[in-house]
Amino acid sequence: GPDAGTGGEDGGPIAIGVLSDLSGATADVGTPYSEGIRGYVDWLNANGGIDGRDLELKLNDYAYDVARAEQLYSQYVNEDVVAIQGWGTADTEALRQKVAQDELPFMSASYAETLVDPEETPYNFVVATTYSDQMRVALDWISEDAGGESEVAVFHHDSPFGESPVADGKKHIDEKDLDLGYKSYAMPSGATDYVAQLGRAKSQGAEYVVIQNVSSPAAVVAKNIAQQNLDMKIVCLNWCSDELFIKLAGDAADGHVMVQPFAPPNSGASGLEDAAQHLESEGGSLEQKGLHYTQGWYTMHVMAEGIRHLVENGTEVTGPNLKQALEEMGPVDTGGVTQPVEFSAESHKGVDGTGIYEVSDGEMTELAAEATP
Amino acid sequence: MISRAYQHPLNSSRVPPGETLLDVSGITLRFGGITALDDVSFRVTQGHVHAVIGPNGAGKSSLLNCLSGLYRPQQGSATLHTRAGGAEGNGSPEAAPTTTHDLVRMKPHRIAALGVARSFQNIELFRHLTVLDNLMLGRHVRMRHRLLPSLAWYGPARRQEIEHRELVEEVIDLLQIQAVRHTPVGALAYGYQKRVELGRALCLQPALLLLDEPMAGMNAEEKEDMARYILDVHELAGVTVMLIEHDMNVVMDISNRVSVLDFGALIADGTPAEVSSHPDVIKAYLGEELSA
Amino acid sequence: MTSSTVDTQRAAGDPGAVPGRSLLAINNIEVIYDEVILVLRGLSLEVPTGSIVALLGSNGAGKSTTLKAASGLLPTEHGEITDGSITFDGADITHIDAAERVKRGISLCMEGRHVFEHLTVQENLIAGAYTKGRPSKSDLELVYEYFPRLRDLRSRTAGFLSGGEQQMLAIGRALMAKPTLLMLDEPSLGLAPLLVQEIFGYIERLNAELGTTVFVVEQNASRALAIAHHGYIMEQGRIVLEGSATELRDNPDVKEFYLGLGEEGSRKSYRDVKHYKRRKRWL
Amino acid sequence: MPATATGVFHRSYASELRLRHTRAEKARLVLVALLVLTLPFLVSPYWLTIVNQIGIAIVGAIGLNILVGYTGQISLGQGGFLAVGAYSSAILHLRGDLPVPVSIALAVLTTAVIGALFGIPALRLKGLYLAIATLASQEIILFTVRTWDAVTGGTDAISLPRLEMAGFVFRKDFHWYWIIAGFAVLAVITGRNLFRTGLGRSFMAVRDQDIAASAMGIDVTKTKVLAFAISSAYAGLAGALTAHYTGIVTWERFTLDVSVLYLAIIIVGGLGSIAGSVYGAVFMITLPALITRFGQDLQSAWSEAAAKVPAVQVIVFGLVIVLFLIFEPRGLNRIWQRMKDYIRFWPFRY
Amino acid sequence: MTEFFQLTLFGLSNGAILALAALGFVLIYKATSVINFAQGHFLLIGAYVFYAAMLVFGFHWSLAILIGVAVAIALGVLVERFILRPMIGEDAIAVIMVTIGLSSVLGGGVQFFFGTSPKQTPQFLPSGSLDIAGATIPYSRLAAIAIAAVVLTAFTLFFTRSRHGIAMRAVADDQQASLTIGISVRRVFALAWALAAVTAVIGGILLADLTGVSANLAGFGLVVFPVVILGGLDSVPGTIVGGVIIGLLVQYSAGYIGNGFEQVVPFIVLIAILMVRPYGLFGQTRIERV
Ligand SMILES: Nc1ncnc2c1ncn2[C@@H]1O[C@H](COP(=O)(O)OP(=O)(O)OP(=O)(O)O)[C@@H](O)[C@H]1O
Ligand SMILES: Nc1ncnc2c1ncn2[C@@H]1O[C@H](COP(=O)(O)OP(=O)(O)OP(=O)(O)O)[C@@H](O)[C@H]1O
Ligand SMILES: [Mg+2]
Ligand SMILES: [Mg+2]
Repeated sequence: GPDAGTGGEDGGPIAIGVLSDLSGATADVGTPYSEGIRGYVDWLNANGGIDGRDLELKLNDYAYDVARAEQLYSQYVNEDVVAIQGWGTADTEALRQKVAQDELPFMSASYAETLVDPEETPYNFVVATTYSDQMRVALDWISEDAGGESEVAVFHHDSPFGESPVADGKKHIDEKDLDLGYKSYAMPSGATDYVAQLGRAKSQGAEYVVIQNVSSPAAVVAKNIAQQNLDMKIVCLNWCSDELFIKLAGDAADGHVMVQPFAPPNSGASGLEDAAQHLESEGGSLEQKGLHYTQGWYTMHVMAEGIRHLVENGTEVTGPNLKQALEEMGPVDTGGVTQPVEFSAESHKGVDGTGIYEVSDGEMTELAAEATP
Repeated sequence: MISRAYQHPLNSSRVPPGETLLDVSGITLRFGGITALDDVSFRVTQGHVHAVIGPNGAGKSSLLNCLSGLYRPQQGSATLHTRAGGAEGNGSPEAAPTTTHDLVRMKPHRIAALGVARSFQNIELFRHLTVLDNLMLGRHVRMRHRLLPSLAWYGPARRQEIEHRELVEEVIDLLQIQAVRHTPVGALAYGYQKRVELGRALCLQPALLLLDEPMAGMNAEEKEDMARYILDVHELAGVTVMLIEHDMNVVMDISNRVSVLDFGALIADGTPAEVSSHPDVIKAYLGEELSA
Repeated sequence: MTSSTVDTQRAAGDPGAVPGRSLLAINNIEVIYDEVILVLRGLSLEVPTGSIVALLGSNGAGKSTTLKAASGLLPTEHGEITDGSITFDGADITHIDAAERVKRGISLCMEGRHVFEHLTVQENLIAGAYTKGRPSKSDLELVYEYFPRLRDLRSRTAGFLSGGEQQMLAIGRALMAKPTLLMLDEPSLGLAPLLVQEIFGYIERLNAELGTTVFVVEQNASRALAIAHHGYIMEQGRIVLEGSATELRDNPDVKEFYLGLGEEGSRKSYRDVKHYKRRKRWL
Repeated sequence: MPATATGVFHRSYASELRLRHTRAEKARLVLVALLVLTLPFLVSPYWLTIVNQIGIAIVGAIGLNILVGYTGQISLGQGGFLAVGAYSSAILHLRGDLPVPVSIALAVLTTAVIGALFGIPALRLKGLYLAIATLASQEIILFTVRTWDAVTGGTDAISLPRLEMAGFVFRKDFHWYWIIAGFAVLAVITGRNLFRTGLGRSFMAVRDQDIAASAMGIDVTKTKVLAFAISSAYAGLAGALTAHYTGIVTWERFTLDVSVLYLAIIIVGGLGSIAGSVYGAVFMITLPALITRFGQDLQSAWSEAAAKVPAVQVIVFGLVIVLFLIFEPRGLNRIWQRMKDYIRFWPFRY
Repeated sequence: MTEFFQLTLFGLSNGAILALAALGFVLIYKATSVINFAQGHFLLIGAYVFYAAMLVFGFHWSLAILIGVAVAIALGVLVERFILRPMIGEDAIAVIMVTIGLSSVLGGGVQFFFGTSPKQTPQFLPSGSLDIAGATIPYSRLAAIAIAAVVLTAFTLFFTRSRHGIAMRAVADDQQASLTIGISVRRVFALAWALAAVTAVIGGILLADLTGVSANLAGFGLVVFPVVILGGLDSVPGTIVGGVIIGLLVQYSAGYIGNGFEQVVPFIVLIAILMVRPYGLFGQTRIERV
């Protein structure tokens, strides 16, 4: 039967399974993220691997279809991978029991706070600031920006992903006794406008709109705000805090704010250089790929560092050992792309700080580097 | 009964021959502005072949549709008389209590359960099913259908499939369609389909058999065959038949009584001879040439 | 096959067509449905210009299939002509498109009417003139003149007409294309006696007045042979008997099986037919 | 025309009503049984996951085929009914503290009732109008699941413990195989049985000609509602199995795509055929897996264009379905029948 | 009151666009009795071709639209020739499945050429907005209403007046009979598919202007189902009424109820209306006589 993989015989390549959405509902951001993972591994292997051992990616498209993710997961287990890189909420949820049972560390781009407790989900690792922390940071920032009192409307995707930080935000306001009004609005997918929701937000008196959704709908909200001449500032969390939002919203993006744990290409963080050089050597550029590429790159980097820890200590590379290494090896430096990532046996939350940016002249300019809730 | 040794009676009506089986009274049916039937009244006697004739669009099919519950007339009633006992019942029918049912107020499947069976003008068979399945569907109201035994092919579900098959085989034999038993009806030649449709109605063990143009589209030879089957059912099994037919030769030869519709109204009602010399009928339906 | 004698006084409508010459010729065709069911087995017949030809046969003999082969409808039913040829007005049309055949002058009035149920009567007629562009008032008037009842019904939805009315509409629609050859599949099916009489009257008139060649498939053999010049009888995919209408009417087998007449020539009563009736086939 | 066994003579109606007659048919049955029994020992765990997914799909597809293929009521709501089955079994098990077999049985019943309820529009609607109404039921069910926090837990997934029976924990695909295969076989057998009894015949009658069916004494209303109920019961079973097998219930698993997938299964397999449902499930679940494999090969053979591979995979998936249906619109079952006919009648044509 | 007015205006403009997107369905259904599940992907192709012509190749927007239309016609004709024609006479549901497969091919094709990342919207409708009684409505939405009105009126006239329109309806009724009167069923099918593709291009361009050019546009193929059914599958004016009703319903329920209810309200209303009118508001009743 399939148990934790061994990573092949000593000295051989170490296999990692990757579930990517390259053609499904979230392929727009899934593609650069997946390319980042692959780019990192190519770069790593080209530079001697981990003490001479290569990483071998088993990377397949699961088209955001849970059943396909489960099939691929079985395939990876069968192919003796030592860890899994997943992607969205759906596959992360569907596999969290299985990875615990098969003892395979699992990282994904789903940053729900429900995944950071090792008691519940012992093999899930959340590399970036959780959605809830991002929300907390956003609310703190709003409270400060508004000078205390204000009204906040939360526009969220109608799914577990979208709802993930909503309740925690409310709790945060109560706990920190912020003087913020707070209401949430579901964003139906496929809408041509969010004028009705904005109208409700307006009657709420909202001055800030926190968006937990991907870029295209967020850009529509930005355009609607501009067209309606509303006096509202958008605060995007993670998945709409990217170049795409700026590109799609155009002029309407200016002045809005983004909470983004990963440094954008123009930030000059030293950790971006390797990625940029690697892409240039392949005839691309980091500007063109955008920050989700970096996100994939460093998510993979953190996992690779765990493996390096094992290899350097001469420990066999297995799932359980990797879990232990990730918990014990101390902080991973990302060259300023994120705060150092550190897990422990008590918490699988890698980071709790995030950058805050403002859009001005079509660029992300930093407002705060390491905001923590 | 029927000359060959059939065990199952095909006629389920226990109304004694000569008494009224069906009493159509004042039926009026409108579609939007069109009056398809206009205050139509007549009686059908048990044991008769009762023909309904009339020009195209006169409302003949609509009348049958009213009787089988497919159309709901705005006014009027159609009273079917039944006597207790049913097909296999014993005892003298004269003594049995009479019940009446107003067909125009009933759902089609209830009417069928009373033994009113029919065929359709444009062949409405279950095209993808075999002849056998079509005929077995004629037995539907005489069977009990329970879910779990059906799923398990167990007990009553299995037993009744075999029991009812016997009567169906008799009908197959009567209509001489043995060879095509397992053929999907959609693949059958027209004449066979017409026969299967008659068979499906017979499997219901009808108290009243409604036939809508059973011989349309047949040549003389085939009509003879079909006439023979209808006569067998009528003469030998004693089934009362209501028949719509455009071939006057057939109507004259096999019916006991004829009702004539024109523009939805009953313009004549009587024996074939009376009707065929009725001036209104000649004018509206037969034409001069044929009346001779 | 003997060339039939046709009354050449009847003028042909189409100036190109020579009266008496065969307008439609079916040569030895074989038709297969679904790649397995062989329905026509080497069937040949001819329809001379300006004539009325009747095709008789029992159910399932392949009459409708013959008409479908001639009008190019077989492909829509998974049927195909695997052997033989069909010529129309001298040109080979065995494999050309159905719509193209209408343009060349062949119209079929299908069995079972097939009116456009959701269109009004008038729209049905307009659709009938599709190959001629927008129909002129006079074309419509011509049809209304032949079938006055249609005029009253012109804005009614065709699907709700009675059978007879639909049959008139179907013939009227076929006429709108001004065919040289009108093929009718069981035009009397389900019609009241008076109407049958009328419809056959119209067919005769069409032939006489407009010079339309008519090829008619009928079960009502006595009617068909009464107006036809020539007739064919088919069984199981082959022509088994052929001759002028008068010859056929006098043939004892035709009398018995198609005209329902007894040996002595008088009509048998349907009551007298017995179970063990002799079944004769011409095979 | 389906193939009929020739050269077989029956002495009683009972023997004629048996499902299998010829020696070849019996031999095939034995082969299939052997395959079912040995399969989990032969394939890799990866393929076993796929096999289990196929097994569940067979149950759901038979349900849908009963409704669409046999009763003629097009449904785009299968995903919704799967969700009802999954959620009700999960909730009954977790909150109601019922043992899994009981919660599954109750889930089947619940889904049947809800299916019957959503079948009511079928009494008035036909064809595509009905299809869209069932699409509406799909949307309404999923919306209810997402918003009825108190019962379903809202948009969050419900996590279920591993199935444990009599001290044995069903942990692996290998263990689950036996449960799923058992239900799949049961679904096939009950499906076959249903359609050799009067009840199943009445479904087909309603499909072919509902007016004539009512005139023959079939209560069309009751039949349609019953068809919805039975069909949903199978869907409920498939949903409940999915829930316990995967250990996670999330509404994202039951979206419209799933309804469409099930429709694709029965169309590609063959409408109105139990065997077709099986073939369709095998085909439609294996196809993406094969295409993924093909993508892997393509990637290694054509590495410069690796980025294009996902798009190519999507295109290939669509093309296979299109070409398949152009080649044989009546599905895999029909191809199988033709093959059998061909062998039987060879070398004679016609 | 202002809010109501605002919601109404947006509801109307959404309705107009929905009606346009729905029109393609109706055209194809009317002539071929097929529900085209790939309609959303036609919208997608329309938007991407327009995007490519205008932003990648730098044509003027008017030329870009013409290119879009030309590509659409070619696509419609190709689809008819190679996919639908072999299916003539087959069960409608099998044909539906083919269109589902087709949608996969088209979606994959767009991804092949343009990748997965959303594209910048080609701006061609006037920007800025108009204040009416306190409500603010962008010019682009007013333009959408106008374009939709023109296109829909033209099609309504086409079906009732032109002989090709009648021929299309005839083919929908009875393909064989249409052949017997010389209507080339193939040509009518090709025409229907080409016209549907053209309307999809127009709809796609308008939608792209509002929501951006991305794979999500394909989702509109499903969003318009309630519209089509509400109006009646085969009624061109029905799409307008259905579009406006659904457009308004969604806006009102989003504006006054919220909580995502706007996603189900159209469906609930749809079922309610269908229970009273089983063929939608204007759909033609199927004639069933025995
Ligand atoms: N469902 C319906 N809706 C509207 N009108 C109908 C309907 N059914 C029948 N009619 C109309 O009712 C009238 C009578 O039709 P019916 O079919 O009963 O005639 P019929 O006597 O059977 O004629 P035929 O001999 O041609 O079959 C016709 O005018 C017909 O158009
Ligand atoms: N589409 C088809 N597919 C398969 N077989 C067919 C098809 N159409 C007709 N047949 C078969 O071909 C044979 C001839 O049919 P056809 O309709 O030509 O007969 P017909 O002489 O017109 O009979 P009728 O008098 O009943 O109209 C029949 O046995 C029929 O079952
Ligand atoms: Mg009638
Ligand atoms: Mg025929």
